[in-house]
Amino acid sequence: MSSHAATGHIDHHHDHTTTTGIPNKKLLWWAFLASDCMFFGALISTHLVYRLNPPPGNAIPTQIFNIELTSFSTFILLMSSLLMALAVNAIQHGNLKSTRTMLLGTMFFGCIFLGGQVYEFDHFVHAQKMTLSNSIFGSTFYTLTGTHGTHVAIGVLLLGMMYVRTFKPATGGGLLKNIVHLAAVCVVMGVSFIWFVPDLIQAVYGANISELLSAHAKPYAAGAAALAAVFWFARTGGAVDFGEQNAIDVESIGLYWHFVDIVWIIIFTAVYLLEYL
Amino acid sequence: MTSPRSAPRTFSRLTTALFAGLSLIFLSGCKLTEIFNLSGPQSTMVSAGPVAKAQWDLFMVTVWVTTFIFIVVGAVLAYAQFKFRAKTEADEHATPPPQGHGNPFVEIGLIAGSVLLLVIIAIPTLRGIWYTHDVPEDEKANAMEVTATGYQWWFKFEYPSEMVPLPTGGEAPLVTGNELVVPAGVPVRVQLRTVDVIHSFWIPKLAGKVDMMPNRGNFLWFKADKPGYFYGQCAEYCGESHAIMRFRVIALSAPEYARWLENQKQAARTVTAESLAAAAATPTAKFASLKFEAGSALAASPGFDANPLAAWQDMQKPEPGENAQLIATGRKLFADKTCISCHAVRGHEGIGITGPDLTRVGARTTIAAGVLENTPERMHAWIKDPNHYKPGNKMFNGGYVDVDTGTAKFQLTDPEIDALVAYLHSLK
Amino acid sequence: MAEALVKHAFTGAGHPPAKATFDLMARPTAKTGLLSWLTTVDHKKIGMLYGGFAILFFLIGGLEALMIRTQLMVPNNRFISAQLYNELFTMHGTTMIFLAVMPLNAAFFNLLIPLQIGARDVAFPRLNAFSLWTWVVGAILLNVGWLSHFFPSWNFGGAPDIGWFGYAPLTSKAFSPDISTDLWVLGLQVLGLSSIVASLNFIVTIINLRAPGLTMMRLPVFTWMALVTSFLLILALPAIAIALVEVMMDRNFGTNFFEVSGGGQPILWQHLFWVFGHPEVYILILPPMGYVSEILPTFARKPLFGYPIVVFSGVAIGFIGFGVWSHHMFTTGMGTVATAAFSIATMAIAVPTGVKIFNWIGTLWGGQITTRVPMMFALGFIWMFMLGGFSGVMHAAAPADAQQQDSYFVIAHFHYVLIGGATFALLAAIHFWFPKFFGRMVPEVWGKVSFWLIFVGFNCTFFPMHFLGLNGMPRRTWTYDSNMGWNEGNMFATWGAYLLGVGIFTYFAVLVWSLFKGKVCGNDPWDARTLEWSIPSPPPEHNFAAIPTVHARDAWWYEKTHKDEIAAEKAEHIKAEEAHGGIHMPDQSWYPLFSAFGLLVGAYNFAQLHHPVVMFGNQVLASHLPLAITGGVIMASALYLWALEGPAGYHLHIAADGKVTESRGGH
Amino acid sequence: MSAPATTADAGHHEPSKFHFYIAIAMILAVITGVEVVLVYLPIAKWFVVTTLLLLSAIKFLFVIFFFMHLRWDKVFCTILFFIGLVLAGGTMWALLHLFGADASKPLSSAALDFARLAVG
Ligand code: HEA
Ligand code: HEA
Ligand code: HEC
Ligand code: CUA
Ligand SMILES: [Cu+2]
Repeated sequence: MSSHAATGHIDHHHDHTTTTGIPNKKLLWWAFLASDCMFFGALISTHLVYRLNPPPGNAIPTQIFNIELTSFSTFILLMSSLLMALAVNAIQHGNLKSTRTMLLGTMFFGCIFLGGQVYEFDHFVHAQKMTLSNSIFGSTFYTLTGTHGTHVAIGVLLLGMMYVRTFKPATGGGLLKNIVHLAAVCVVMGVSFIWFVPDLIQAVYGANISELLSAHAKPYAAGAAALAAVFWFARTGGAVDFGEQNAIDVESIGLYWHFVDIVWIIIFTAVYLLEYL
Repeated sequence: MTSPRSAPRTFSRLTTALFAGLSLIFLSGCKLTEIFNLSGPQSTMVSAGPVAKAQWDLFMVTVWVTTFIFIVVGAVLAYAQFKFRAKTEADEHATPPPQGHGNPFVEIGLIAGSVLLLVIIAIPTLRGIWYTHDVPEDEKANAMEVTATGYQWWFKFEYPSEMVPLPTGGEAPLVTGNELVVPAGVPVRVQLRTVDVIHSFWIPKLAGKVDMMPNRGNFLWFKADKPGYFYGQCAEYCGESHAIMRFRVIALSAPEYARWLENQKQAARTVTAESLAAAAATPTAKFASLKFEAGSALAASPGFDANPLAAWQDMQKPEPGENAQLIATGRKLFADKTCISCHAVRGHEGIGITGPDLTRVGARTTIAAGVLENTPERMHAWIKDPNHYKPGNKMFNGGYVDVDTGTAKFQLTDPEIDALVAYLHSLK
Repeated sequence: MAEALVKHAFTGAGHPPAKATFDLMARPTAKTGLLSWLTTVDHKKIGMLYGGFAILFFLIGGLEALMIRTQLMVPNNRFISAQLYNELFTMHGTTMIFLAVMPLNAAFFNLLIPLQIGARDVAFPRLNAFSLWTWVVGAILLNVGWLSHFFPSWNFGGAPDIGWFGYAPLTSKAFSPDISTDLWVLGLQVLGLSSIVASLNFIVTIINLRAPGLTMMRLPVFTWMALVTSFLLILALPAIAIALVEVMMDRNFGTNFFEVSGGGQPILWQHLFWVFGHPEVYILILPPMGYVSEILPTFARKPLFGYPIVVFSGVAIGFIGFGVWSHHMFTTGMGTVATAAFSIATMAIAVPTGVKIFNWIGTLWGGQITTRVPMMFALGFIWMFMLGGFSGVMHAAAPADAQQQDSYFVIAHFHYVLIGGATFALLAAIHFWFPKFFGRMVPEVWGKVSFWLIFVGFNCTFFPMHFLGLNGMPRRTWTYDSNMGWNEGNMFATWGAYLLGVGIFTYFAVLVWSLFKGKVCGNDPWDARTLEWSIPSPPPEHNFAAIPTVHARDAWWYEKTHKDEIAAEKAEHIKAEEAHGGIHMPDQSWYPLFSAFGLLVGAYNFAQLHHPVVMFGNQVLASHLPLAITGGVIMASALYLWALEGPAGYHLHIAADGKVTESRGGH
Repeated sequence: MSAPATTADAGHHEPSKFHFYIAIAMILAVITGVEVVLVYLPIAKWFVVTTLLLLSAIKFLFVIFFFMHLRWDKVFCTILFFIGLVLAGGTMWALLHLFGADASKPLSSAALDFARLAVG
């Protein structure tokens, strides 16, 4: 089965094998997003409840925030949403090449957003002296935006996996190649989690993030090399088992990605902008 | 159908009988309290004040309404079960009954009926919510304020309007522990505070509970119609010894309350040979029965329950055979063994605030938050091994024993404890 | 954690099986034996595993209850310590709710939904297996603390001891320093993940996999209730998930969510917990209402009275259920207006619930009632649930509740709805569908004996508790004094509980006996009404030889009365499907199990985050973090491989004589 | 697994939405800009708050209906998502009111210090 599906044109919105005509995966994702609304509803409630009834000695948000940076991040996330929508659009028209580009672009913008968040946290902790534990505002703010950031990070991971998957060969890969591939994936995940996550936690506690980064330069380099290796091994010259029929998979990730974006739209207003009044 | 012949169909008849019986029990309401011994010291069915009364009356409304519904719905259900049962084997295989699908009129009627019945409950509920919430406007003026604070696992009471001098200078509200004394006939507004986890303040005969929430200014009010002795209990799970976090409320007539208050405001009683001689003629009484025996059998001894208020009044008087010498030794030990770091004895050495105020501990009917009767033997047992009577308590863990290392901080011999008990019991 | 979910975007259900291009490991194909159970994706096997585990935990939870009752038999008893008692009621509540009733319902969802809607499986079979194994992980995490009572060197500090609703700040490090609380937090979190994943799966299944002609208003009531329940789960669980995250952050990273000295408000935990907790009780009762709505029509030989209203009231209960949570907080000082609002909203729930009761009675009316064992439990359900509902309404009157909250009156209320309600209906359901899934009948007489033991034992145990509560007995108390007037009631309740225990024992002993010796039965031993009875007992792996076409509510009843029409239709369907290459069946997979294993490693070590790792007496790691992350990596790589593996699958072909043959390859 | 597959009949190819998406994104970007500027403008507070909420709601709806395709999907998807959205919104609304009520105000700072002291 080649990338240019032989099945002819596909009606993307209706799946005639299901009762309602909505593809199963799409339904699954919408139901999950309904559920995720409650997740963020509970988190945002927590934040606002404490924000509206602050205990004495709470941090003062406007003295901490950097609205220019946040506006920029918001813009970036919106643009990544655009690229995501374009990726879906491309795969629906069987345009694999454009899909890959758009996926990479979405990931890239997602990473910028994450970088902005890491910078923001680092700045808040060191310049503004607001940590997870020294005020309730710190607790709710970092937890809320951190959870959102985690969603973005998972999104990037998923997009990466989707990108690799667009190269899944149609005719089967060698066992050795598969093992190398898996090992590389594990290394990437291991590096990013074993060093990066504790670093981030420590950073929020008050450690200096650039020092942490430089202390772990080697493992990060190893991780980056492994990541490059994955992408390298993933590439296939021949026919690939990915195409228009996989539009629903890309679209599913897209739904998730856009949802993360709309959550940010709310956070941007409720957590940041309203503070400036 | 492959199943064997079904057993006799006694189901419907038996259940009907059972429930007729059970609902009768519910119906007989008040008399029930006697039949089933439901007038225990924490019974909510025997109210001794307007708040508890309002709550009980509302409860009875709910009982009547639901009992009515139960009788009607139950009767129809029982009738259907009985009337439409397949009586014989042949019945079971007869042609199926008409496959009817429902009747909208019946449905809507029943819904309307349910709503109506709920309104009957809802109206007094709303009235009750506002009434039980705070002291009524017209009584606000003569209401009394106290503050109750929950600790793992005991209660502190403060009288913000009764200031007493502090040893260090300045004034502070009068403090008592585990027994709250109030005047009868006066609305009491209790501020509820906690220093650790959530506790709940519940005196069933006077008022339903309100929680002591960290970081919240909760309160509740009650009024005792007549002088009396009431049981209270922490009603929110608060850790290992939640079960035995109890307290007592004593309501006194106005003059008696005034006398009690006057005495409370004095510094702790100091017994010397001279003062004993001077007071030699004091009538004395001993506090009643022993019954809070760990591991004891079922029967409760009647002595105390017969008239706990009288027993409390007896406790206020000095005990016979006080030994000034022993009391002085006890007082010294109380300081030497670091008791003073946790317990306050106003006017004496004790200044601690992490344990109950012991300024008048000898006059209490119970110790350790209602767990043990306050007799010398019980007090001895408590001081000897608090953890046996109240697992996890902070006097043993942290006081007697260092929690981190598990090592004992000090040892007490029996004669030493006797002296401590003599001292503590002299504090009236 | 639910984010893990997103990986399943890769389950490639829907397109033709591609040739395996990523086989690190041979895909398991065993049809019997341990392997087939560990790697199964068949909804029936998964359902049975859920059921088996749930019954095991039901017995464990019951045993815990018996220890509680034994301790309370006499005043000032010293049978067990205060600490152990606190562990027992916490774990009894947690176990019964999360590890017994919920998974038993999940078992029936798995067993019945595809059969009732005429489908071959759920929408995402591997995801379904993942839910199961994740649930097992949660169960292990919750219960592992018991081990420290047997092996003191396993230093968990015993089982969790914070009460089933774990009110902050008792859960903080200051008041519960040992790991048991971390294990509780993570255990519930993992169970929540499992339930959300499972529920998403069921929602898609019910909405999208219905047989032709099966409109929503023809859906069996049980399936309807399963749908509502699944919605409640996905919408209620996030609240507790966030609350648990906040406690976890407080305990491990020094945040202030519930830390009073930092300005935190413990009451927030209560709100978030009950935003979940109240819908949760309807999560427990709606499926049982579904069972009863199937059983009553069967044994009254009449369709359910007022089907649309029953369905609608189920939806209404679910919806209103989200707006009443604070009735668990009437004593927290919410102020008059909030208390009044929640009080009235709570009462409103009595209306749709009453509607169901009325319609069940309407179903009996004019029927032809045969009192088989499932029917007895179902009738017992109506009676007992009604009583429990009435004490619920009594609680709803907030001022009266001030005297009842945290007393044995509440214990009485919720055991009436949970045992008299949920458990009775579950026992009815087990008895009712046993023949379907094991092909054997349970003997009537012994079933009836167990019913009466349970019925009488139950009422003896819990009816006196109303009076104990009114007489002022607080719940969660390990001991009481002899002068409180509670002696007789407790003694009676304890004997009742023993009787109840004998009843439960009899019930399950008879089931086990029937498993081997019960009389073999046919498709439809009860003369029932829904599609699952149209296929052989036990059902074949592919469920339906031909996907049925549904022409009416109670589809099987219709089929039974229109035999010729249906037979012709079926033959045609079989032919059509064979022309498409036969019945497609998904392959088994290792990865759901592997990823759950990764989760176990990760969560177990995460709970111990601030403890050094000691091996062979030496400290080898400063904290469990690397091990926790390793668990996460195992899980993530298993999910990755799962994604690449695809559903694959094989085909079944049904010959004219009913013989089934298997073929691989194909497309 | 499901009902016998009626093959995905060859649907029409929708025209590419490339330019449409870009237009949407531009609108979103502009709204964001307006929002940021708005908070600094010296206008009545209630007006700013309402406008902000309105604008972010518009952004929200644009994303879900266009980027997330709801506009072109079966309405059931919209219903499904809005069940979650409405319940989450309602719960948030209720929680904020519960905590905003007078009876629910936390204790004053004095009491908090006391708590701090007592806990140590
Ligand atoms: C299966 C679980 C289940 C179910 C279905 C219910 C159903 C109900 N519950 Fe219950 N409840 C629990 C499980 C359940 N509950 C649990 C576990 C707790 C304690 C948690 C803990 O603290 O550990 C609890 C606690 C609890 C409380 C808090 C008590 C307290 O702690 O102070 C309240 C308060 O309002 C309450 C109310 C209700 C009401 C009004 C219903 C209604 O849905 C009942 C409706 C049914 C009927 C009313 C009967 C049939 C109706 C008719 C015949 C129609 C006519 C009737 C009228 C018009 C009245 N419940
Ligand atoms: C569905 C839920 C459910 C079920 C079915 C039960 C079942 C029972 N429960 Fe309860 N219970 C709760 C949910 C449930 N419970 C909850 C949520 C709490 C609150 C917890 C808290 O406060 O945090 C509670 C609390 C609770 C208490 C109050 C404790 C306290 O507050 O101090 C009591 C006391 O009597 C009790 C008793 C019982 C009894 C006797 C049963 C009986 O029905 C049990 C019957 C079963 C058996 C008796 C088992 C029989 C089995 C055998 C004999 C064989 C054993 C063999 C093997 C294991 C192989 N339960
Ligand atoms: C670490 C602090 C601490 C020390 C030291 C301490 N106590 Fe206590 N004490 C407590 C606490 C806390 C309680 C309340 C226990 C409970 O009921 O949970 C208590 C209760 C008591 C009571 C019962 C008071 C009442 O109102 O019911 C007595 C009597 C008592 N202690 C005597 C002593 C004596 C005598 C000593 C010294 C030998 C002592 N305590 C040392 C903390 C302490
Ligand atoms: Cu304090 Cu329970
Ligand atoms: Cu509830």
